[in-house]
Amino acid sequence: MRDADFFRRWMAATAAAVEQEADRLTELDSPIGDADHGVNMLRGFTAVREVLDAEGPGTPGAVLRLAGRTLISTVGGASGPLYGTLLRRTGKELGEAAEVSDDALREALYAGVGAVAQLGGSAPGDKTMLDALVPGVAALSTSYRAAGDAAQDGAQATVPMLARKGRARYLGERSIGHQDPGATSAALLLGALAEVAG
Amino acid sequence: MRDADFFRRWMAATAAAVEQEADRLTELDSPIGDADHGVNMLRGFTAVREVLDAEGPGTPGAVLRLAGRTLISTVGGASGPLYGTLLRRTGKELGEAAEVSDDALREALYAGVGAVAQLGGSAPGDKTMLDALVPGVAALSTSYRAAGDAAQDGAQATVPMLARKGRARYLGERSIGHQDPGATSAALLLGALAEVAG
Amino acid sequence: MRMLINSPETVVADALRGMAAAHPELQVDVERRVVVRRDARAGGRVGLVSGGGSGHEPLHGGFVGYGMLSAACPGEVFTSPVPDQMLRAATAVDAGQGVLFVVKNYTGDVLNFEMAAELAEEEGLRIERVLVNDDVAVPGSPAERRGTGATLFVEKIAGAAAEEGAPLERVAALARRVAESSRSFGVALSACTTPAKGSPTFDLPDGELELGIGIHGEPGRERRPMMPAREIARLAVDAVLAEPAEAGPADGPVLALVNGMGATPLLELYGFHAEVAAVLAERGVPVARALVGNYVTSLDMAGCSVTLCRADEELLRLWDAPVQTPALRWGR
Amino acid sequence: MRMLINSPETVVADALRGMAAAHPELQVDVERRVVVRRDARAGGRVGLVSGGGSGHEPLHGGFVGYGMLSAACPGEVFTSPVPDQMLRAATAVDAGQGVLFVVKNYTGDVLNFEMAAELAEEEGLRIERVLVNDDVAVPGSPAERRGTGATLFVEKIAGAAAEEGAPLERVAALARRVAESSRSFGVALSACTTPAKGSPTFDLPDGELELGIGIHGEPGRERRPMMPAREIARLAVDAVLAEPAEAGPADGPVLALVNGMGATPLLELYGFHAEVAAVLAERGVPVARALVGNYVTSLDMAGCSVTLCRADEELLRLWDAPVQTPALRWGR
Ligand SMILES: Nc1ncnc2c1ncn2[C@@H]1O[C@H](COP(=O)(O)OP(=O)(O)O)[C@@H](O)[C@H]1O
Ligand SMILES: Nc1ncnc2c1ncn2[C@@H]1O[C@H](COP(=O)(O)OP(=O)(O)O)[C@@H](O)[C@H]1O
Ligand SMILES: [Mg+2]
Ligand SMILES: [Mg+2]
Ligand SMILES: [Mg+2]
Ligand SMILES: [Mg+2]
Repeated sequence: MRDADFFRRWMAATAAAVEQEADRLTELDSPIGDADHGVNMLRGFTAVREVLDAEGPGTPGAVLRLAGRTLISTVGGASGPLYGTLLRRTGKELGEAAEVSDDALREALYAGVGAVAQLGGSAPGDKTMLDALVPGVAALSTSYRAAGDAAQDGAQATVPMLARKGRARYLGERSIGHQDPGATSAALLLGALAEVAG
Repeated sequence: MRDADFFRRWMAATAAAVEQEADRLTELDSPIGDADHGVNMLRGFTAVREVLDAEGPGTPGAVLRLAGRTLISTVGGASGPLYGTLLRRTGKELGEAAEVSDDALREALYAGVGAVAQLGGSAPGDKTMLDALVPGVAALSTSYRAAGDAAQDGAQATVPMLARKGRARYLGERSIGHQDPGATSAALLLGALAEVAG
Repeated sequence: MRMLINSPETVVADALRGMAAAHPELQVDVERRVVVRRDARAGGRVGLVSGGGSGHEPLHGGFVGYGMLSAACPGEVFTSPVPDQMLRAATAVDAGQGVLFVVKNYTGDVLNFEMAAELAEEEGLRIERVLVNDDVAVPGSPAERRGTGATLFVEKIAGAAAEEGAPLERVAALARRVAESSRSFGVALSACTTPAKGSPTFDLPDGELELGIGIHGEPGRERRPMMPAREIARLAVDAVLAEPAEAGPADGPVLALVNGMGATPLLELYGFHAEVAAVLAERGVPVARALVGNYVTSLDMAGCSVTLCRADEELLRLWDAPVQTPALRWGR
Repeated sequence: MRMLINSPETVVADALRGMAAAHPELQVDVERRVVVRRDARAGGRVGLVSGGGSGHEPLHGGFVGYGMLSAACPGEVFTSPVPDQMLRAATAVDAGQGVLFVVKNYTGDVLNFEMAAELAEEEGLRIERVLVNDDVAVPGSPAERRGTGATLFVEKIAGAAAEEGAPLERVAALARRVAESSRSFGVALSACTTPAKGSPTFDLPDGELELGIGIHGEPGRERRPMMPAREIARLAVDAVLAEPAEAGPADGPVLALVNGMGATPLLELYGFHAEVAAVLAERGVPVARALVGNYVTSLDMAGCSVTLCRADEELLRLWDAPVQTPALRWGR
């Protein structure tokens, strides 16, 4: 069973990974986007870390809902509402329980990823964060480690894709050959989960 | 004795030299000016050539006065009024004679250079066209060839000077080490005179 | 990095402090990033709120004032603002007549304004939205096109209607009509440099240009060897005319915006406008009004865009109506 | 060469064709290079004529219109116009009340306007001249200083006086008072590229800036490592304040122009203005009016300048008076 502290550590580990990789995310967002994804994620997860420290929500669901709300209020861009919705929806699924099982978390993340797809009107193969989130969350049934790896692979698999959503789409054929920044940050999020799950 | 045709050939030779050296004049005007001297001179002397061909003035004085007026009407900048005044004043000195002696031309050019100094409020040593015109016209008492060479030397001698007139002055000490574009074009003018005088 | 800034982190806040200092007629909340017309609520008018990433100045903050926007929400550079900003702006300008959100068609802007609209409606405000999607360079359905220069037309004309006291439905309908009547195409002669990245967003060798760029430093659809202004104008105008507007008289006169991307000198932009006007004349498209300048920019990008709006008498009348904002002023 | 032009030779003519197309209220003689306000002679007012090299747009053509210039004479890029242009402009605007020439202090402008004044006087026109020499970066006597940003103040305020029907002597005296009350300092973050040369006028490595630049792509007095906007503002403002104006109340309020050199984004310029305003507040100098934007430019140079004019009540009233030109509009 995973308690609120586990979720706080997940968010902190994500914040650390984002801090580490921020420049790379912005670099990736440069040829096929607008060169801000790293800065966006860093601003958002720095705020998430601060707000979690300050408010210390007591349940897994409350941690994720607060993190999601914070992302929505601080990130902007496409990734703010999308990641915000991912965490808010996952948090809603987890309800008010003080501890949640790995199965419950997996189910909740499924719902969260579904909400992202719905909000973004996107599907795997569109060269977006979903290309890391969907295989990553699917691999949770194997292990946290597998989920992190699958997300990573999914991010890499966006390189040859033609973008059908987000800014990269404006480039048409020229979007091919570049890794999607959002898929890359999604792999950080699931990598951080694998890390704190041990 | 020199007739109108000699003066027309002088102007044509100047135009040819300016055409040849236009890029270099603009280059020289770049570090210590505003990168237009070559274009200015080219525009002016192209117009001079055209207008002399079209109107065919019949006396030495008329050729230079028309050339000077044309420079004033087409060049702009500092060099337009200065070169325009040089030729107009020289042409006025030559009056309406159909042919003029080399002595008369030298005297007239003295007056022309004086008019430039007066209009520009400048003197030799200020790092301007006067640094080529003054030694060049002085050397006319030796030969046309000597005049061309002295003007050339005068232009080169502007390199170590601190500019006290024109745009180069704005640079203060940083004007040192660059050859003055106007002195360089003045050497072309007197070089062309040497050329047509044979 | 050649930037006149204190730090990449403070760019937007610093600019807002500068706007506050330069424009006492605007109420600039630097902390919360909302620029509001001081008399926004005074007339009992419909509120007009727009916003988007920063880096497109004078859009949107420079268009707040009499006859145009009631408020603007600047995001980080090239990053849509957050719903909190739009909600705050809507609340600040609502005079009971409802609020129209002018949204450029980007995933981020659309999603954040959507969330803001939900929150505002929960607080009892009436919200309408208009989507600006004029950029014909983007392939696919109109719903996928980006919003660029037409935003200025929408904000000016809807703002004039709101100023006249038109109700929300009519202001929104007019705004949609302008959006549907407008098409744009942009060209880059250089990339731009965002403060966060500190180097050009893409590599454009000297002697080449990008066709079909957006306003966020994205490269375009195609790279070509440099061309004379005359040919660029022909390409841009023909690209715009090839994509028939959904609304507006098909062969009526147009409003033309010849827009600089930020670093193209006005001298060049006027020369380009001469070519745009010549191509339009050749194509038999009368230009009713033309606006030439840097209005919807992309930081320090060199380049330009052409926006045409098929305008009937009513749109022209509203275009000509008085406006008084930092960046657009006439008739008053 | 990243330029939106047809050819270096046609840049000025092309831009004038574009101005003609965009501004039907102006009479643009493309061939003879004169931009005249259509109603220049209608009011029986004093004529106000300015001009100079092109490449500083919107200066001067963008300032022709109600309450400002009667006519402008654009020269080639960075090259003073020729006397024929000024003579033509003077003749076109003279309504019997005489004409004031506004001349930026450069050898070329001074000499060409001088010749034009002689010619015009020979034709029976009354001509007065005002020399603008506000740039404190140039060492030596005030007579040697360049004319830069203050030109806008002179043209606006003298234009307002002329519009009110003031006689030539008074318009000229006011113009001189504004010139003597104004001081400027400029900074470059990049060189500019003239169409004729096709490459930057000087070499400025990334991470360095030039202090004390003019508006013709000349390098400045000194090169320094890049600084935050806050420090650049302090340097510029202090340089301006260190050189006391010859006229104007020594501790009165100022008109402030925070001017972009052409390629600096408005986002940065507003941020810079915030710092300028802060330094002025620190130094106890009240800012009565501020204008922020690209007004006196140097093609595609990145950078900015600060111009301060010590203004009494009368100058402020004339500054606030209505103006309606392509680039400056208010109050009407
Ligand atoms: N419609 C969408 N559905 C899912 N993900 C999306 C969508 N649009 C964009 N994204 C993701 O968002 C990422 C970009 O985020 P970011 O750069 O922060 O925002 P913006 O594109 O507004 O600048 C993309 O790389 C992509 O993974
Ligand atoms: N006051 C002056 N007296 C004499 N020559 C001058 C003066 N001012 C400028 N010049 C000459 O003019 C040249 C510059 O000409 P040009 O570049 O065509 O005009 P501008 O300086 O107006 O751009 C200088 O190199 C210098 O030789
Ligand atoms: Mg992005
Ligand atoms: Mg020059
Ligand atoms: Mg963005
Ligand atoms: Mg010049």
